[in-house]
Amino acid sequence: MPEASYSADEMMTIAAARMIRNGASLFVGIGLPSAAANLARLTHAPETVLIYESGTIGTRPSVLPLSIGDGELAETADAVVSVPEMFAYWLQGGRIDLGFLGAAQIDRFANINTTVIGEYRKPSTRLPGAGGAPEIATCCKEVLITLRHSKRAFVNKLDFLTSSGHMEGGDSRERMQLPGKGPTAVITDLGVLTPDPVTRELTLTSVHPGVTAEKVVENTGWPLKVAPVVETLAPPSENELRVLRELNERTRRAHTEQV
Amino acid sequence: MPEASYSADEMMTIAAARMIRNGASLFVGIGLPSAAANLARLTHAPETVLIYESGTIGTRPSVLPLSIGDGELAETADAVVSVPEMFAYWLQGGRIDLGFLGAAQIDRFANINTTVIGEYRKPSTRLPGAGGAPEIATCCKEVLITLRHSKRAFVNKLDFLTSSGHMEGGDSRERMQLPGKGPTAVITDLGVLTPDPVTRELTLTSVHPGVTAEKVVENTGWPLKVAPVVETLAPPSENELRVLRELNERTRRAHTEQV
Amino acid sequence: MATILQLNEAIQALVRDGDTIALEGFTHLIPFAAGHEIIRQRRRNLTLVRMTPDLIYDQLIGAGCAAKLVFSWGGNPGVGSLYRLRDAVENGWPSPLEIEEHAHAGMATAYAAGASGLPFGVLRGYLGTDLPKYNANIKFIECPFTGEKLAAVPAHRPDVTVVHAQKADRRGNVLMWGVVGVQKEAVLAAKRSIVTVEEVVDRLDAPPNSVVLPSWVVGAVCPVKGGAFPSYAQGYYPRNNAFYKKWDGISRERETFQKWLERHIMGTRDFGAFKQSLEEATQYA
Amino acid sequence: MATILQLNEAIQALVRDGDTIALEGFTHLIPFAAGHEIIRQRRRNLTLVRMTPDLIYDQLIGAGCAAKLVFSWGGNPGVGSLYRLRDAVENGWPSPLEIEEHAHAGMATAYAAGASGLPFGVLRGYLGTDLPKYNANIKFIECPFTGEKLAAVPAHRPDVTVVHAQKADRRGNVLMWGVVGVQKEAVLAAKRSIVTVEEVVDRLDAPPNSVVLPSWVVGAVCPVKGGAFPSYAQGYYPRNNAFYKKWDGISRERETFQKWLERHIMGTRDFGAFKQSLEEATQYA
Repeated sequence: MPEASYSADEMMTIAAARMIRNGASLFVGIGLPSAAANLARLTHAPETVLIYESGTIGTRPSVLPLSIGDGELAETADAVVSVPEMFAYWLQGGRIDLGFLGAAQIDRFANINTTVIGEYRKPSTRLPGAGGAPEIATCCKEVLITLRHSKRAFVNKLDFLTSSGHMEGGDSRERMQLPGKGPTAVITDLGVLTPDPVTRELTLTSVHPGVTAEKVVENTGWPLKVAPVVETLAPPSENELRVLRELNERTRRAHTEQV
Repeated sequence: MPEASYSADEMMTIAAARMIRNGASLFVGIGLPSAAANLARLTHAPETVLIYESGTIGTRPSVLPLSIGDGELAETADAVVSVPEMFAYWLQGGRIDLGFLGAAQIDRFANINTTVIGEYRKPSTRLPGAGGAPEIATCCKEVLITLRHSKRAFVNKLDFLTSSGHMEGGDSRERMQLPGKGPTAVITDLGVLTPDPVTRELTLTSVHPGVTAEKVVENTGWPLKVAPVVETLAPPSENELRVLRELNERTRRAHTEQV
Repeated sequence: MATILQLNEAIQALVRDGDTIALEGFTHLIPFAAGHEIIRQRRRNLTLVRMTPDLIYDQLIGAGCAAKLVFSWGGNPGVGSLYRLRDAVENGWPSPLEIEEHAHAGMATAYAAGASGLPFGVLRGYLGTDLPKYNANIKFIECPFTGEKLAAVPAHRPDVTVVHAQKADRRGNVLMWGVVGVQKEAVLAAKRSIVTVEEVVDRLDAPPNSVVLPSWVVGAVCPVKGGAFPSYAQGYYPRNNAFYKKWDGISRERETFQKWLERHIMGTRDFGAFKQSLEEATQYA
Repeated sequence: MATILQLNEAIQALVRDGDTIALEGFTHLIPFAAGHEIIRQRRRNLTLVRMTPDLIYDQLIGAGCAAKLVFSWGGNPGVGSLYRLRDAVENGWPSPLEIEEHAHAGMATAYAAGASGLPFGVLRGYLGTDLPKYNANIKFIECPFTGEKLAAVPAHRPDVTVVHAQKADRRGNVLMWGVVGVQKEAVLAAKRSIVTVEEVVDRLDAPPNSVVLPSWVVGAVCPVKGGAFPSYAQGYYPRNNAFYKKWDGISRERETFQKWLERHIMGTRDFGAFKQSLEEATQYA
């Protein structure tokens, strides 16, 4: 398959999907995380348990939900619980293997901001806010983050810390007694960053086909650490690409019925 | 109807049933409270909402349940909730008009004991314990207590305070910030005691037909206060007695199927 | 016992200027008809409580009903921003909007605490985040047994909660199913409540352990067919995702929003007329 | 993912001497078959946690399996005393039994806290009662917002929870309905879990919002038809009230209890054989 036959966003989604272990329970946010999680379920990880904060557990939507509580999520779920139960018994209960988050800003220790750009009280851009993210970030056993790579997003200092990653690095997360082990990978449209095992600083460990480490460093707002050996990920397989595109096409059709 | 045509227990149940206002929500314990509540529902108070701690709300059993969670309670209920929800949202939530408790011992301020006779660590009789009673006694807007009158039950000092009545009397219950207003009547097989509006000490205010105030005083383990005018309650009506006996007979038959 | 009322009567009777009000429904069963009626009746200075403000609070805020917003995620789900909310926060238009910002877990805990008659709720949350810096209603306490640090939030106790459900019976018992969100908690936490329903039926036929609000904990029940549009009512109609996308254009500028508000909400008698006017606008667009 | 096992295998694999174990079921769906199997396998020094010990713990205590009991109401419902429990508390027979005594609200709160991953739970309870004098696991805390005094109890975190349910599917997803008590909380609070079920079916066909335990939060699922006898399974068989009454006579004296235990539990292979032996005893009584 020629290189130009897929987009950087597709590669990002596919790279994220590949990180999902079959059988894992996944707490999924809307957008890229939802696309990656469903792609995984429709390819190599059919036993993945998808959980949305609306209370739907073990859901199997045929199209990507536009909202976190679309009807199909409830119709195809193993169980539908109330939102307080979802946050208390399921997320806080420590039952979720993997949380999957997006972000507007991320720092070198994978702390994220989805609240405001600028000053909190006089924002230049008001973002949607926390939603379920702070407790997904702390209570899931492990967290994946996906967002597009840019200096605006990968910042030296967050304007607002919405959800805790590895805090100030090192053992600062453990000292704060946050239950889960925090972000284990950040998947972007350029490559994958993983926290250094000791300092917890995000380090470039793999790039997408055709992307150079230099390009990733250029698009990061702090002096990005680069692993001695940076792997290049395999390009999307035909099957991955076909399943993702069919999913996106089904989704597009489903969400544009006439008002 | 001649006087001897009903028992003291029947009169007690009927007197208790008469205190239930139509439309009230009732948190009901097993035994006498359950009999009185169902009698009320089958006579003057058809809109009474019966709630059992098993999670059944608005239940309409045809026979008295032997246990607090009999199947018929669930089958005939408006809603069946989990036990944590029952105690949190419904009882503690302050939604219940009237709690209805039995007791092994009661003191002059309507505090009750259902835990032990004798020393807690070396009991002469181990009773079942608290169950739902402590929070029924504190969280319902109002509480009725029914038990048979005797010096063994109406004691000068409880062996164990399981559920709070008016504590040490006066405003001691309010000072403790207990949410409900506490016991408003104690219905026995001899008559009815109500707390003095100021001191909160239980006072004999009415007797069953044929019972004298002296007899009630004799059967009470402290010097019982007697109201200046003690009313005599009306004897059971033909209808009350018929409905109660039919209920008891249906119950007896239902609970003695062969093992 | 719930009274079965027309929606305008219920809003008239139960929602007052200055009230703290929660219109809940987590994506599903959002009580849009009730929100519109509050706009029509020109309630002012409301404190709006809701996990996801969604279009319903964007409309109430843009219409000038709100003085304060208590929330945890303020976007147009799957689409983008809530421009009326942003305009109020960023520019104070049409009037300044105070915000009290939580995470979902904190909001859910606060509703559950309210339903439970507790003054506060405890959660393993907010640790390490900047939210407590800007919200005095997030504190930290210690477990009296282990010494662990946990977050605490005061209970939500709205003056009025409004939710939408699928069915009520003629006595006012309410049944809902599907994504049930925090609706039950929000109703039980409130001093007064209004439930709009798709239909009033003779018998609920509720399955065992389903989400039922008995009549005696509900204030008013109002039949409003389609009353959750453009959100959805499972078993009745799907979410109108196209309208959610269209809202992006309607709400982005003050002028287009105001024209939409005047024509479709202020210019209509009730929710049926609103939907008809929306249909006509689409037909002749 | 839950493994579908025979009950004796599951008890063998998941219940160990010295465990803290919760066999829950509020009147309904009490896992008697599992309790008998624990007796047959001679587990010792168990800490038994349960709101209402009921006959199931009376049997376990009388059989010498228990070192401690954590409970909130210890009677034979509608009948009277649990004599084996009383004999253990009052006379240390067959061995001393430590007790930790709560009220129902405290037990329910402790299970919910356990399910919620919190170290403790808060309730408006125990105020004015003597229970905190004898139970160090009841403390009082202050609301950080209002200063109100509230009770706190540590979370229940059993090593094993065992419950009975109506159905599981072949993947081990569990469905229960009717009086569901604290079963879901007890399973979610536990480190390991066993669910006995009336039947294993191809499809659960669970109604919306019903009480479902997904396979991946359950340890073992064991088909045991009638496994809740003499309690009941809604939709399958009623409570055997007559047996509850009969237990009064069986359990009152050590000798009659021991004969019953030897003959019907120790002398039988499994729960099917137990019920057959009980039937025969009744026939020829």
